[in-house]
Amino acid sequence: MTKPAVIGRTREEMAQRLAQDIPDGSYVNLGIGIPELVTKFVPAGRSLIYHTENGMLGMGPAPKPNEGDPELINAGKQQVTAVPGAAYFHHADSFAMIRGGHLDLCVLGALQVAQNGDLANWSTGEPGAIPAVGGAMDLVAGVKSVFVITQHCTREGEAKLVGKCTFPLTGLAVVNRIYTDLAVIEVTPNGFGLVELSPGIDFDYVQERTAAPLLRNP
Amino acid sequence: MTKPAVIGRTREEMAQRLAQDIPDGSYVNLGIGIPELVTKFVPAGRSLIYHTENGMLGMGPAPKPNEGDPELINAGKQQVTAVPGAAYFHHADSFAMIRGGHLDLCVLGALQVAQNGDLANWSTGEPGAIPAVGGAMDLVAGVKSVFVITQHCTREGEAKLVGKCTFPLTGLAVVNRIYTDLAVIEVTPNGFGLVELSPGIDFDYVQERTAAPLLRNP
Amino acid sequence: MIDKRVASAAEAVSDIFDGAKIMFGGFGEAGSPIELIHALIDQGATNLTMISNNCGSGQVGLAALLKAGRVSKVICSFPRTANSTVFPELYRSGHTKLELVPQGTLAERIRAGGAGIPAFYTPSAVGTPLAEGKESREFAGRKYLLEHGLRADFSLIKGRVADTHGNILYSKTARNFGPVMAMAGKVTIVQVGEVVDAGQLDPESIVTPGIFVDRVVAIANPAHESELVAAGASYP
Amino acid sequence: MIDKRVASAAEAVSDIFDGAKIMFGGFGEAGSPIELIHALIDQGATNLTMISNNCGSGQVGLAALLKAGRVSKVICSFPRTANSTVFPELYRSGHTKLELVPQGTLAERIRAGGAGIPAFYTPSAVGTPLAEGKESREFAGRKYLLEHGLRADFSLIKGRVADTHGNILYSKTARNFGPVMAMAGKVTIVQVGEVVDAGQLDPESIVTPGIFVDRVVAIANPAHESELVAAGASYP
Repeated sequence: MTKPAVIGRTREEMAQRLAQDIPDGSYVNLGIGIPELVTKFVPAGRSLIYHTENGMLGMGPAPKPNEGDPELINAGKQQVTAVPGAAYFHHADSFAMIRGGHLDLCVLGALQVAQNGDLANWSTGEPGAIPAVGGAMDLVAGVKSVFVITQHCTREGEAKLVGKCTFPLTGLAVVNRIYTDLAVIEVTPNGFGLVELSPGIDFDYVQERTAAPLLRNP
Repeated sequence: MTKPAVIGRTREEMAQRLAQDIPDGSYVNLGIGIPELVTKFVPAGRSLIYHTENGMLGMGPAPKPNEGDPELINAGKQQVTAVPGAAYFHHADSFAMIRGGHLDLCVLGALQVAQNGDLANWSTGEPGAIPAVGGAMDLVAGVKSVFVITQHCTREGEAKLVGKCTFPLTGLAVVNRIYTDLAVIEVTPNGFGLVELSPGIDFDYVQERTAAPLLRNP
Repeated sequence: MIDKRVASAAEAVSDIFDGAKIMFGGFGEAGSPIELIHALIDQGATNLTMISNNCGSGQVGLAALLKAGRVSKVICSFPRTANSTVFPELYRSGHTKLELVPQGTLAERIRAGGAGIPAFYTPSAVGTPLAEGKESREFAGRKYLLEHGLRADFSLIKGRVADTHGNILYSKTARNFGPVMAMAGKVTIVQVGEVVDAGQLDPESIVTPGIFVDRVVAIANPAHESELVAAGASYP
Repeated sequence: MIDKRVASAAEAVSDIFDGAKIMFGGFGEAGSPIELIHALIDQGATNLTMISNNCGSGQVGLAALLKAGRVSKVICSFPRTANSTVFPELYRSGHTKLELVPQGTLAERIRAGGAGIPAFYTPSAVGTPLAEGKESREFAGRKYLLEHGLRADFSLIKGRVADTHGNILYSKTARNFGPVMAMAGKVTIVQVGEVVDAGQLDPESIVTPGIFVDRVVAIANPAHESELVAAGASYP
């Protein structure tokens, strides 16, 4: 048996594609998982400043082995470093930056995105699950632009881009753009608008895997 | 012609009397004028920490001549110094201390104090006057204890301790104690209660100059 | 002479009472006052309300306090942790109740409590399950939720260095909730690596002014939760 | 390469438009960005709303901006100053309107604006003339007023030193409104004595993180308002 050929963009290629769309000098908050890959692909000549909501601007990459500090961590509780120009601050100040609209962009994963930009990414709503929300609701409510990076469908093949979210919401009408393995899609006043197909992917293939109309020329 | 003999306490003696009532280790905000004299009379063995609402704890006395810094001033915009253990902070943090009940005491002047503790000390309400309030309303609303230090009557001989204030209010039912040239008076649930007469002053003399009942044994 | 030092973590937490509402600094292990928490476990107070961002990991620190059955309610943004089974069991059994609060709302509610603000409006969580039962209101055409300030009987936090007046400096991202919890605690207790004389810290750099701090206790070499968890430690 | 330096005060304020709402740092002369204010007078924008604690003294700085007739409204806690006759004349003539705000409420409204909080409740001014027309509400048996967040098109503030990322340190009590106004300005412009490279400031000691700052301009030897007033100076 052979594995099926990869269709559309890999995780790295999705992150790379998204990175092209972040302007120089942006203040950016990256969620845990695929969003973290974005840092690897920022085009040469652009400087981004990374915010981590636990209280730091100017977050740098993971430390070298044995050089980490358990008191210098990111929102995913992984050890990180500080770049020149970094600043530490307390949690209320950190979320003042978020809620007050001072961050240019946050990049998050998603369970579902609705055609009006509603986002569900914190809970599948299973009975008995321990609910935990963290800073996601604050980020989507406050940051100027919200980009979602996600596989187009679940592992079971279900659409994540939907007419209306069935999972508990993180925020109402908050998502601006969605970067998937199959396409780049914008949330427009009229619904999902196609920005770009991934190489080798055609429109109908994406529409079939999207549970809401996809506008070809939004 | 000779001046009339001084009756009751001088400004310094009022400040000295008030200073006896401030516990060791208190965080204190002193208003402009007579309140500032309090620092001179703190009993030996007590340490107070002075807060100035423009953004400092650990305020010290005026600098020596030619050693002042125009960027180190108090709420009266006079140059001051910093004592060991001082800290600077911004205005929102400074008023968080005030509003949040972290200061033990503020000492203020008064135009009028009502028998229920209402205070008027920011405006005589004259038409055409330029209104200016500063931090007085925040201080009386937030600080744990509010002491007023004032002459018992105006220069024209009118009572400042009244049944109901006629001047615009600074705060409702906020004053705890009043230190005047004639007496120390507490605001009790039943009205003005005499704590102590100034040396050589009798009860009737104070009551005649107080426009509300004075309780002898509150 | 103002001197806020106390001799030990045990002395620092000795008057915490049954039913107390306690804020615990820290985001994950960074800033978690683990020696104060262990002293509190030894001290025995129970039926506590725990206000903290997380619920600890392994069987030390906050997780150990929970495991000891001392916590009846948690106010928290992210109680789920890879290494902890303690909270899920208590939650499912009904022993410990949970009030889930978005992280930024939690931080702002704590600051508001410390700043004398009884309530404020926030855009976070509008339209989500966490908005249920909350008042909402529009300002300039956008919907916001009313959230209430939070105070605590005690705040237990961790700094890097204190002076005898209680002025505090923190270490990097271990600062997190410390400064706002210091404001919101009726009694604020800070464990620090070192206590210096008043005047030894730069007044321009102080993060938490001493007015917000009641007791400081020097713990020269605090344990790191992740190392204890990796070693399989449990407390007591 | 992030570099927020601009070459001059004139360049820093060049895009301030007629009708702009502007926050000015400072408590009295401490922290007043006098060179930026003078550049704004030269620049000519008018019909401005001025948000500041005071209204300046003598005929320099804020008082000179007022005297030039550029300000139609002042939002302020203490417009009266020993050395100024400028504001009283403008106020009495009706040229300049005044919204008087208690000092702590002013600071908190500015912080709220910067922090995305549209409104909050405060105990300050309850029962006073400054409560007139304001909503009130009880929490836990005490009455509070509803106050709204404040934002500005521009904030003009003064620091001691900046780095090229816009991180700011202040000088002593000249800090006052600077940090919260930096948060609340859509465009925040800071004059500092010195600009250093990113990395030269201790990340633990930064008071205003660069995210709140758009432009920094080095003014090596800023004038002191009190000295100008004592010398009888007027601007321009």
